[in-house]
Amino acid sequence: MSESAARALARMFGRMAEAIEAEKDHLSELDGAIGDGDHGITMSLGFKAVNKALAALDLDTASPSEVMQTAATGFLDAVGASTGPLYATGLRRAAQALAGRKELDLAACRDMLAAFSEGIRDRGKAQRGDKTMLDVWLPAAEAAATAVADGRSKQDFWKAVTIAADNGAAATATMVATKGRAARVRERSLGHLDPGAASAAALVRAMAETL
Amino acid sequence: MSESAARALARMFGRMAEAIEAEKDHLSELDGAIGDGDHGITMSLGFKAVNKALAALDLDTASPSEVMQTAATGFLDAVGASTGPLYATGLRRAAQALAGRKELDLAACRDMLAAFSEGIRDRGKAQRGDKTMLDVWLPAAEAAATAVADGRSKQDFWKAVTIAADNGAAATATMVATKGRAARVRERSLGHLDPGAASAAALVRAMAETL
Amino acid sequence: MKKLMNKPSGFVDEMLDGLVAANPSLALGGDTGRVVHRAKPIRSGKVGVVSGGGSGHLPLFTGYVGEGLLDSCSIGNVFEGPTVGSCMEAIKLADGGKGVLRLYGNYGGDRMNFDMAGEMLEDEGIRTTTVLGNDDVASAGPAERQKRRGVAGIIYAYKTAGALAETGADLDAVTAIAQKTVDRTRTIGVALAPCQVPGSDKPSFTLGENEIEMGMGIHGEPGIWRDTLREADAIADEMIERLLADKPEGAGKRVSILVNSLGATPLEELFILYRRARATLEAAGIEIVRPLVGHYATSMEMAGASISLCFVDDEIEALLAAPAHCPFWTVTA
Amino acid sequence: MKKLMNKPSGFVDEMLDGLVAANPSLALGGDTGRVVHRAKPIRSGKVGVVSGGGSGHLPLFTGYVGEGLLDSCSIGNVFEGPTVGSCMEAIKLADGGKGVLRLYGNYGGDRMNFDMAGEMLEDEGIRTTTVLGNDDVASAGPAERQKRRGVAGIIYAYKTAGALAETGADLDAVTAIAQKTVDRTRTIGVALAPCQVPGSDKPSFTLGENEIEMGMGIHGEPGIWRDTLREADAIADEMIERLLADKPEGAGKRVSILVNSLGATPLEELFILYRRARATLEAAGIEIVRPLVGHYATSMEMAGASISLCFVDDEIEALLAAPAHCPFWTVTA
Ligand SMILES: Nc1ncnc2c1ncn2[C@@H]1O[C@H](COP(=O)(O)OP(=O)(O)O)[C@@H](O)[C@H]1O
Ligand SMILES: Nc1ncnc2c1ncn2[C@@H]1O[C@H](COP(=O)(O)OP(=O)(O)O)[C@@H](O)[C@H]1O
Ligand SMILES: [Mg+2]
Ligand SMILES: [Mg+2]
Ligand SMILES: [Mg+2]
Ligand SMILES: [Mg+2]
Repeated sequence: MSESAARALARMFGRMAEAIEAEKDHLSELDGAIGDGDHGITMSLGFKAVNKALAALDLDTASPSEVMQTAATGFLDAVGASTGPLYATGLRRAAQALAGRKELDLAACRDMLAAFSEGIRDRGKAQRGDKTMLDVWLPAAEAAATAVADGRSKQDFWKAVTIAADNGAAATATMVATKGRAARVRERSLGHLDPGAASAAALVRAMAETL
Repeated sequence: MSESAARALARMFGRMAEAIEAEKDHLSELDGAIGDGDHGITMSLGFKAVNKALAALDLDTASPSEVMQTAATGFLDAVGASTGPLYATGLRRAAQALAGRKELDLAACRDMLAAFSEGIRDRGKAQRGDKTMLDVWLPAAEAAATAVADGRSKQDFWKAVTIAADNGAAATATMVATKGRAARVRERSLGHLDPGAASAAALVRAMAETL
Repeated sequence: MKKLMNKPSGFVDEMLDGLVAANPSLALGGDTGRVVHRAKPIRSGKVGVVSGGGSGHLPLFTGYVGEGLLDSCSIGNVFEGPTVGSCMEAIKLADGGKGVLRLYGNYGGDRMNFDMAGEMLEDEGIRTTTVLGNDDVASAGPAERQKRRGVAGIIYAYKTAGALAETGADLDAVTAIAQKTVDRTRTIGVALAPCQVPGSDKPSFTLGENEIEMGMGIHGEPGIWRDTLREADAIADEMIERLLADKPEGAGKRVSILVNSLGATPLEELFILYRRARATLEAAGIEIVRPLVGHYATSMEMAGASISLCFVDDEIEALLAAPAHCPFWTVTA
Repeated sequence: MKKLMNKPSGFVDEMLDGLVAANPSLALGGDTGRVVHRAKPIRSGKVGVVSGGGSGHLPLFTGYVGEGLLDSCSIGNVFEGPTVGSCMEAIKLADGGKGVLRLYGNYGGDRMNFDMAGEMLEDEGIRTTTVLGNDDVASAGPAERQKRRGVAGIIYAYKTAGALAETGADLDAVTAIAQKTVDRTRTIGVALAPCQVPGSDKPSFTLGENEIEMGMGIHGEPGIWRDTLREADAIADEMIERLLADKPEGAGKRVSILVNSLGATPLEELFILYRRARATLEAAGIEIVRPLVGHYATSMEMAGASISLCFVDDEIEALLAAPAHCPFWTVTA
């Protein structure tokens, strides 16, 4: 019997929390080089709070959109760092994109990724190349759109999306930060991976593993 | 033709300024060890000012007391450090002690030294053994009183006074400061000469050379 | 760096506890515990003026809550933006039914949080407007003024917006005066020594034994040049020159000046700077009104100073003179 | 240590220039140029209240010249007493024909200069009295209270004597209230890092990387112990304990408290100290009235803080509440 969409999303958030926990110290180290060294902590706090909020939700009756909305609120209340409003906005937009949907087919995943990345862009007013998490989320969403347009299989869809995400994260090492805390060190950010991009790539992999 | 008492005092202050100038750096060094390192500067400023004030005085008509009073005012206006009110008070008292006198005989010198040292004591509320200039001025005044009582010659008088002054200055190295800035370092003042005592001994020698 | 504190994690909350305990005109509010507001509830019909930002800048931001100034303030961790939740709570506590001005410094984190809070409160029917402090001339050229960081000069906008709001003016008028004040205010800072974020194991930046940095931001953002220390008069001259070179449109011949300590720099040095700045301005035919010299916007124990000029017009000058009272700034009629 | 200054020899005079230029209620007076007095001449028939001391402690001493506080103040070089000449000028400028209270800290240099000035002015027919601030409990035991140094707590006596003088009280009454206030005030300081006298090539003292000194004086005079830094609550507890152990005769259950920065220590840390001090006092059944937290008596960029308790009675409490206005302390009715 196939899992409900709400349960699948909840499992995805569980996997995301695990992935972040595994990367926690590494993320804070990356942030220490060009920011304030807390990115592992803020992400960990955020995804723990998301899962705590979801634990209180009745997944048998909740819609995918409600799961997303609950995750958004949980993240927002827990995280004061820049990632708080960024991810909370992404999650709220994803909730809107999923409104009325019962299934998480590839079109839904595409729309969810698109809404998510646009939410982050609208909130943070950053663009591709600014050396932020957007350098992961925007190419990932594009890859998803292309994969659906090209009629790819589920496996190929997620492969394309994770490759785009990983490439995007790696590319941030060649960029000069102009948004967020890392913008303060300007040129000195060159050669360093953006911590928000690194965590975003880990989140995309957690999605691919669970959806 | 013997010099007038007023001229003798003026010459004494001239010699004092020279003696201080010669010791200036040494005095500041002594002060640097247990105080704020400016004693050479404050004494130099003070005695330059005294001589400047005296230069404006008509020594043909001025009394010894007037010379002392002029010196007191000159010193006071120039010196803000502790030595300002201490020496100015000493000089004012000396002026009072010389009031009405025309000659600087040994009795006058004895009274002058007594008034001078008492003025410093009254102003600073210090006692012998507190590691200050008083450890020079008080024994010097006592030696003067004894020498006059014993009917000593002028030469023996000044010899006794300078020996008492030099011994007093040397003894300050064995004392712990309890007055003035050096009191802040308490026990750490042990082993160091008191700068104010060192300069006082130099002043006594200048007196002996000129009176 | 030695600090009088307990666990770093308690730094902000304990500081806020002490601040409101020592100042009965202030209260801590909200479920987040990160909102400082006037102890007296807002007068119905008064426009609210809200600010907020990271901790570590006292008296900024929370210290300016008071009569004729701010109604409330949301506070983040040291050098971090306030959360969306605390921004929402601050806005609600400043809502007297006539809308709320969000008046805070131009930093990405603060903007994201305040913007999101504003959007979420629209649903609850609270009208809000935004004015961003962007007075730091060192942080971008005149053509990119909208990108500049907000620093000490924002207190001029607190004062004018706060004073106008007390008169019963509407939200558009209060927003307009805040915007005009920001548009007419310029600041530049110079850093001598860094501070350290509680819990961090290194200072916010490093400077050589005898080195200073002109134009450094209040979180250690890079400035214009870094070089050996020079005399105060030369530093004041350069700062005033840079401020006058960036004179706003419509600027007249009257300014208010704020000579501000970044934290460790004592009043003595501020007055030495002020003395020269004043002489230079007067030589340029500019008259000073209502000078301010002291600790107005700091970075904890950072050493250095900033100079702000507010190029007043009659309206701004009158509002600066209006009575005001908060724990760190009192203007009597 | 980096300072925003020009030639060290100009430090004090340039600072004073800036101070009076920024504060039109103050004026520089006397031939010495080292007297700050109220710009408005003293009201005839009012008792004058004069203070003075070395520079480097702003707002102390000159910053407290103002309505309901001091009439004038003589200023020495950094950490040096004011000259006899400036003390005489300060007293003369505060003479309204009813006599002048000399109210300053118990330091040898200051005493010698003020005493001599007083004696010299007797000839001119100006009656003066003396009250010495000696609030620093770390500087001598209770039996030798007369030997104690005067530190931040003296501002309580400025406030009560200044307020009483404004009412037209006579010199004996003004002297008595100043003495009572001093007798009921206790202070202790803790130092974290030194300052440096302008022109000197070394700091006023040295402390290890992680070392603090309890009870250190404001010029670096030795304190009670030197040890590694501990948590703020533990430090506040010890300070309050030492102050309460030295409670003055007649002390009741109400105190005013002053948590003061020695210079570089920021407001954040002061509020953390205040929070704990308040809780401890309340636990001991002591009520706080009119708390003061900020920079009231500093040693330039020295890091550290002091806590003062003024054990008020009804008279002192009422005088602390009286209106007062100087550049650094405003009390409104
Ligand atoms: N305006 C923005 N738009 C998109 N992402 C941003 C923006 N500002 C910051 N970020 C992302 O946030 C990450 C830092 O997150 P985090 O360390 O949790 O927050 P903070 O910088 O507040 O400590 C950066 O690496 C970057 O990817
Ligand atoms: N109360 C006092 N009585 C007598 N002499 C004193 C007293 N206080 C200080 N002195 C003397 O003054 C000397 C220091 O003088 P100086 O360096 O010129 O002044 P300051 O300490 O103000 O810098 C000391 O070495 C000591 O001899
Ligand atoms: Mg971070
Ligand atoms: Mg952070
Ligand atoms: Mg000296
Ligand atoms: Mg000296």
